[in-house]
Amino acid sequence: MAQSFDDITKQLGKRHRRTRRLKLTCMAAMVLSAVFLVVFLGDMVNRGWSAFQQGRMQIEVSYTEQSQQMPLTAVDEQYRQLVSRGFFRQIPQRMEADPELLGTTRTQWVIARSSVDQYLKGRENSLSEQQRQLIDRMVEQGNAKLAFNTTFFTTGDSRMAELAGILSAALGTLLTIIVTMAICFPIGVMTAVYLEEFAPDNRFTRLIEVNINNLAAVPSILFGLLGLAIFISFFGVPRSSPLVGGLTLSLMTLPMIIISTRAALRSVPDSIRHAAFGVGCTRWQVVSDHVLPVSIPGILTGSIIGLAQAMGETAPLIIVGMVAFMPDPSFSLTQAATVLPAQVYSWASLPNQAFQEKTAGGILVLLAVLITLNAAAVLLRNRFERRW
Amino acid sequence: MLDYLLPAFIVLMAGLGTIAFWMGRQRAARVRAEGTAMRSQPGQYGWFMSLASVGAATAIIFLCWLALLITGSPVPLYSLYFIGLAVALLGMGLALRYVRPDFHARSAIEGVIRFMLAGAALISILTTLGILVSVISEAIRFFSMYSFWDFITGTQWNPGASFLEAAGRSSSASSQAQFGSLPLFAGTFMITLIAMLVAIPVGLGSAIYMVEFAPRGVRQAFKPVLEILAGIPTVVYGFFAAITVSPLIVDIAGFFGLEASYTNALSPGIVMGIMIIPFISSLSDDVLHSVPNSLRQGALALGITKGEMIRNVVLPSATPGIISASLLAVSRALGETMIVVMAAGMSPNLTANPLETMTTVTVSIVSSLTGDLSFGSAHTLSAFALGLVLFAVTLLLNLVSVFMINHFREKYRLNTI
Amino acid sequence: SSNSSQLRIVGSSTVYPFASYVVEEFAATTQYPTPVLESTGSGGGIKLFCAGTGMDTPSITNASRRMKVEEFERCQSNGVNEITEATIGYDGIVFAESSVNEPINLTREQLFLALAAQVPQDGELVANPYQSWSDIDSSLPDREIEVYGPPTTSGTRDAFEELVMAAASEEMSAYGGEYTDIRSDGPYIDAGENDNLIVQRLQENQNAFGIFGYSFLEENPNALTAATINGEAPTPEAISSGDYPVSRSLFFYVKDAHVDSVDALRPYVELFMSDQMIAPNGYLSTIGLIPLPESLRQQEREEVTSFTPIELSDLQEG
Amino acid sequence: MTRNTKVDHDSISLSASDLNLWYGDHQALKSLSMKVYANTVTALIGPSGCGKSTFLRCLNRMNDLIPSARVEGNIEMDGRNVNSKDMDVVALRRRVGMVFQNPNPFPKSIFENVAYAPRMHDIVGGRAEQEELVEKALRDAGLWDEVKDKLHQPGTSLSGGQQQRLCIARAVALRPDVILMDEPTSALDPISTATIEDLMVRLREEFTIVVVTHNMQQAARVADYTSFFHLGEIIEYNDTTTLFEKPATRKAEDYITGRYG
Amino acid sequence: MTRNTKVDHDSISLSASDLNLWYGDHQALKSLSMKVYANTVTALIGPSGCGKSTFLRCLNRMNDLIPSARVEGNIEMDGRNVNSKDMDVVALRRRVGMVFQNPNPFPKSIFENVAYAPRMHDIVGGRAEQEELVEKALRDAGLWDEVKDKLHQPGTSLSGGQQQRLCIARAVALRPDVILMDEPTSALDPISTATIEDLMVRLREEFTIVVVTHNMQQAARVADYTSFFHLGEIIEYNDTTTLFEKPATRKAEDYITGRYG
Ligand SMILES: Nc1ncnc2c1ncn2[C@@H]1O[C@H](COP(=O)(O)OP(=O)(O)OP(=O)(O)O)[C@@H](O)[C@H]1O
Ligand SMILES: Nc1ncnc2c1ncn2[C@@H]1O[C@H](COP(=O)(O)OP(=O)(O)OP(=O)(O)O)[C@@H](O)[C@H]1O
Ligand SMILES: [Mg+2]
Ligand SMILES: [Mg+2]
Repeated sequence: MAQSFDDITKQLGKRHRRTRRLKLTCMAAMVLSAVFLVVFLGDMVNRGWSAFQQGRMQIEVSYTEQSQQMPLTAVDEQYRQLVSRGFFRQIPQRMEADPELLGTTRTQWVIARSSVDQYLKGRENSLSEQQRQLIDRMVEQGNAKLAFNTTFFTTGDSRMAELAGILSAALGTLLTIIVTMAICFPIGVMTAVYLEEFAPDNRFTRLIEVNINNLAAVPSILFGLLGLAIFISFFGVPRSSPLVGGLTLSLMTLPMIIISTRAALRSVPDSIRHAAFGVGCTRWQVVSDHVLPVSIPGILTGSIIGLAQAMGETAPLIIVGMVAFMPDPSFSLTQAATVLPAQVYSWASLPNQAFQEKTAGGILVLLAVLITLNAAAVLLRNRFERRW
Repeated sequence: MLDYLLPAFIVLMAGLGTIAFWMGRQRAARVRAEGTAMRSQPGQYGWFMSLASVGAATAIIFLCWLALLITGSPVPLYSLYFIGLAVALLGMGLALRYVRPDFHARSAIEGVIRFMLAGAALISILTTLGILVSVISEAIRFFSMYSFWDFITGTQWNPGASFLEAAGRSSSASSQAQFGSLPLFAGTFMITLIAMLVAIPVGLGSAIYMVEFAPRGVRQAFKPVLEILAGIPTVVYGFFAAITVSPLIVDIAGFFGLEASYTNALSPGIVMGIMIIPFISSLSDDVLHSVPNSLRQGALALGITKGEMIRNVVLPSATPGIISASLLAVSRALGETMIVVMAAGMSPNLTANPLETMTTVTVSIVSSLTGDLSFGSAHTLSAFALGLVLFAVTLLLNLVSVFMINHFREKYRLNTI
Repeated sequence: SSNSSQLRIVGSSTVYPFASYVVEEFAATTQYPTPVLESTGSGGGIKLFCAGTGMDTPSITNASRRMKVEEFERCQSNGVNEITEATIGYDGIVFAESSVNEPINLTREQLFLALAAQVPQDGELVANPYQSWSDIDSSLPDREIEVYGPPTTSGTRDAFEELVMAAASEEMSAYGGEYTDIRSDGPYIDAGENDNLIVQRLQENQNAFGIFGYSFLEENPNALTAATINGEAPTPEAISSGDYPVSRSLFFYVKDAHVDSVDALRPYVELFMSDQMIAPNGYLSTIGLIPLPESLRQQEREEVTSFTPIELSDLQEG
Repeated sequence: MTRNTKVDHDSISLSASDLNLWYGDHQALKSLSMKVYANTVTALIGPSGCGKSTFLRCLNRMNDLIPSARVEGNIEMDGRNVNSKDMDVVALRRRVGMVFQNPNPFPKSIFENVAYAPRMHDIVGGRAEQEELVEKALRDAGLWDEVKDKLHQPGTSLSGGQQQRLCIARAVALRPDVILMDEPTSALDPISTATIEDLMVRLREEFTIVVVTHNMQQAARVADYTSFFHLGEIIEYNDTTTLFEKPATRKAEDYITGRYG
Repeated sequence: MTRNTKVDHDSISLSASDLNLWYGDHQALKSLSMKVYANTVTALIGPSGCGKSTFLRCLNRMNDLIPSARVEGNIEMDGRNVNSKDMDVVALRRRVGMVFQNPNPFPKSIFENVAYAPRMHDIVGGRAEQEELVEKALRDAGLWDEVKDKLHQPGTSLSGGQQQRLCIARAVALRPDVILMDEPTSALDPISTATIEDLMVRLREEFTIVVVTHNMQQAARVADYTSFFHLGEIIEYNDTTTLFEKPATRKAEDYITGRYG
């Protein structure tokens, strides 16, 4: 006869404790990764939120004939070094567009130069003591303030930190991603369908499989070299264009899409295929009418995650020249462009300290987009997660 | 003018395709209406017609274009369009004769579809070839200047001073240059090792927690958190490593009386580990899920505690999957670029101390391709040689992982009768 | 057609901040389409530039060093025969530290002794034994030698080696001018292309020095102080006049074959070479470009705007 | 339930002769011959793994989908050899429908489940025609009354028994000659089982039905003929009453009396 | 096979009273009471989905693993309530072992499969002791002769029937009081089935066995007592001979004679 419950229970204490310890350890691991995320996001927000603010000043601007020729004379001498040079640059154009301005003097809010902006934010800057006092006074009178930075979202890159924005990089990213998806989505899904539904189990198929797994692990920078040699040099795709960036990224994203599509296809139970074959469907009809429709949520989830990864990729794009300086947003597949992560990367290496804040701001925008995309993928999956 | 030609041509082709489809279908429907049994349905004859005309034309245009590019001849756009048009019309005419009861339009389409799918699958092979082609010729040029063996086994990475070249004294400089890649690979492996030491325990631990312990709610809340970590661009991680983690590590090391370099290998390693956590955890999650529940129940039903069950039954069964996930993660870490470009140093340094500065293969590739070096110099070409070796290493890892999986699968054959 | 007038510029990341300023100004003040400017590094830029004369090749490449003879020959062999060289100014290379330290003066020789792979001792070359500045000269502070500097792929490093190291070695008999290398045993730390990180490091690691471009010094006037070299502080005036010994010229090269076909090329070059940009009070000087001396600037402007091609011999001068 | 064994023995729907099948090296069917008579219900019984399902799948070439399977021998239908290379499997399966062990409706609406195949085979054209066909098939499968108000809900929202009848309706909608059923009730509750058994008996008027079952009582209840399989061979094939009441072989007797299995 | 119904009715091993179980909203067991006598084989039969497996899992709290399951009621063993909060499930399962429908050996060697749990429970210490125990358990499970030369091969390399006996050996090795078996032979061929049925009869000497089966002949062959389940209730519980020969209820009779199921 075996031992009684009490005997056994007595011996169990130690073993139960070990289980609890394992559970705690594993939980700690998970909490740790959450903490990483929180620290990371916290750090980024801390560094970058001020990029969404912008120093502005209210000054008198006199639109005279002289100021049309020499814009600097439009404002009082003491402010000239404080107002963004971009503002002066626009004065002639603005006067041309609006002839009534001529001869008037207006008190208006203008964008401050980045050193002023940095001073208002309490950062290192190159202002003189006199200028600082002047700004302090303006702040007291309500003539200088920090406001929401719309410029950051509505302009392209600029060498003047106060005017630099992410619009052209965002457009570039958008175009590049469109090209990427337009190419790698169909090819990836087709490959996956071939491997999962059509391919005979032979050496060639296994070679393709190993090859795809291998591509998924190939350093992304090698894809850059590929883009440079094949797309730019051989096929003559314009350098720096969203087209070449998209092509390069699509090859990089391809394995990811294939792998996730295959998983999605595999999760469709064979019973559905059998049913379809049973009513006389051809292989392609089985796939197109039954398997693909039900696996689309899974395919989309994988693709969105692949897309998010492609969006954040930088190294191969540096090699194919997508780090162009783009002051004007452009919307063309074949003209030069830059992408958000490359913009972030190039801002990070500029001397002007104000760009460090822009870098973190750009990162925040990028993160917001990516988190949104990932959230969409998660939602999609949760909504359609289905067990047959 | 030329800009509108392509869209116009596409529209024309689409029109032709529609016409072909319609013709095929009508004709088949007419035959069928006469009461003749047909091998395929009218719609399938229609598709067949479209494929035979527009499909063939597209394929031929593409092939001609490719052939011209390969031979390096200029591409005569007009003739290409003309050829395409001719092929389309010809194809339509020929195909029309095949719209008859005993022709298997269905299998013909099916064949074309299969062919196209296989063609898509071929692209991944072409990609690999493309990578090889794009690095190999420059790599060969490099190896003609510098011995392959020395490159693989040398412990000195010292590309020499290019200013001497500029000063026209390059002869003496090139004799000075040393391209022993070991320090670069050592740095790469060191950083990878650190990353793995962070990622594998944390990733695996979270996966175990999520699969075996976590209540449903926690699971649903934390999975997205991990996925967000996965979605963060590497350039951002690089920024984080360089700006936040490196100084922190120097401070911490200083607290313990250790001296750490600001470009230490530890911080990119740790940050890369953080980047890889979700990768490991989601793969392990899948692997743990695929351990059949019957095994768990079998253990629990014998009065095995949950901890013992996980350690002794679940993990051993999941080992092959976890190993292959880890190897995949290793190859990602090896090839990771932006984090190290931003946070690791650039000094090739053969050391085992992670607090010292080190550099990696990818850093070296990027800096020699984007630096101020002359493009024909051995230093620039070394980037391609490094790329080639890196490619070989990841390939090797992959093969090892495939081999391991097969081996373990054999050993722990999980059979579900 | 419209395409041919889009100007493409590639090249050095050091010139990039200045060129991008000009591009922006050019785009804002003229009707031409915005030029495309890409930072590829000097070598990558010259490679693209020299690939041919087609419209898909860049018309201008920026360089933080002079074109090399072999590069020039490659250009020639690809049909890029006429190239105009424009010197736009100087980039001072500073040797700086965190401003919490006392200002320091160094001689070229001291720098050499601190950084060379091999130093002369008793007439022979030995592996550099110096670990602390005071080892070199007791008047220097007792600080560990720790220098963040550009990597071998950087033109800044070339210039530094040429102007400091090689120059100093020439005065040392044991060397006979055959200087080759910076030490790689630790005190010299190759830092990335990102000079901001060096600046950041210097603030954290107050022991260390950094080698980087003048513009980074100018942008961080309160955080950094530069060492004076041979008694000269790196001020724009001293660099411009050549009194401060460590500076290099910045260039761009123009493909003359594009002058007629790319409409924007000539006005862009004219804008770049104008006083508004590169004179001592020009825009570029406010972001760290050290202007050429007046006379040189005039001469350079004339040569460039008339698109006078360079000869191989110009480059061989060294 | 009434069973009518008085069927026309002359009309043969399918006829297998000397059929061999290998899965890799394992021979699952061994030189098997059997005739299936038109408008009857034929049951295949036998212990697990004896090849019942395998044989059934041969009849509409579903074994083509198993890469390791290799078939030899003849199955004649309508004067053509089902196994020959130039047999069009699509046409074959259109004439030999199949119902599986676990109900597997398409993840589409109830209507689409039934209308899909006929539309694909161009049997019906317009919407009205389709509606008519769907109604008829659902009525045949005894499901119409239960689903007529929710034709556009997903097929998977039905209960197990209803789903199985939907699958039968789907097969019936193509008006095939033969309907194969592989343990169609083994996943169902007793009441659904009874409904489907009724259905089989009814459908026999119009179709030939071959059904695999592990439930001998079921075979006894619905089948006109029963074939007893053992280790890939047919041990005994006879009309159901004879087989159950006077089995000719020891093996069949042992099996039927539950001595094993 | 001999069956001995002369067992000691007084010694009760497990006793469930007023047991209710819900999966979410669905009540799977309805106020069920039943005594399991020591050193007998008790069979649970009934149509699919009637709650046999569910009840079996209650006896060693395997239902704890199903998040949606909620149990009410008592199961008494050794004077303790199995269902109470302070019952240590690990201790319980150590005394109430289980064998599943599909053989599920651990991915370890045959030796380890058997020795693992006893070692964890500190029943055996040294190597020699383990070997002795493994041999005894494998002998009990009638597997020793077949595997004694390959104890260090993986358990998964055995055939299905051998694997199932390995699982029985694994359970036996712990010397529990009760062994629960859920359709232990349904995935096996007839010969393995017979071996395992023999085994059950033999093991009864030392253990109490509760077995779920869908094969009534099997119940008749091996069980001392049989309990007939229907829709979560026990319709009839009696010694096997009585139940099969003179069922007291109409439902049980219908089921036993194969009128449905
Ligand atoms: N896809 C397959 N690959 C390899 N062997 C198979 C396959 N399908 C079945 N078999 C084997 O062929 C034999 C016959 O299998 P089959 O499924 O026809 O039996 P069955 O009589 O239908 O059994 P059950 O009553 O369990 O459904 C079995 O030994 C089985 O293991
Ligand atoms: N995990 C579960 N979650 C929800 N419902 C369940 C679960 N397991 C079983 N059920 C339901 O509880 C009822 C009883 O199931 P149980 O598995 O006990 O039946 P069974 O008698 O063992 O049937 P079978 O002979 O098919 O094994 C069934 O209606 C079943 O659908
Ligand atoms: Mg079967
Ligand atoms: Mg059950």
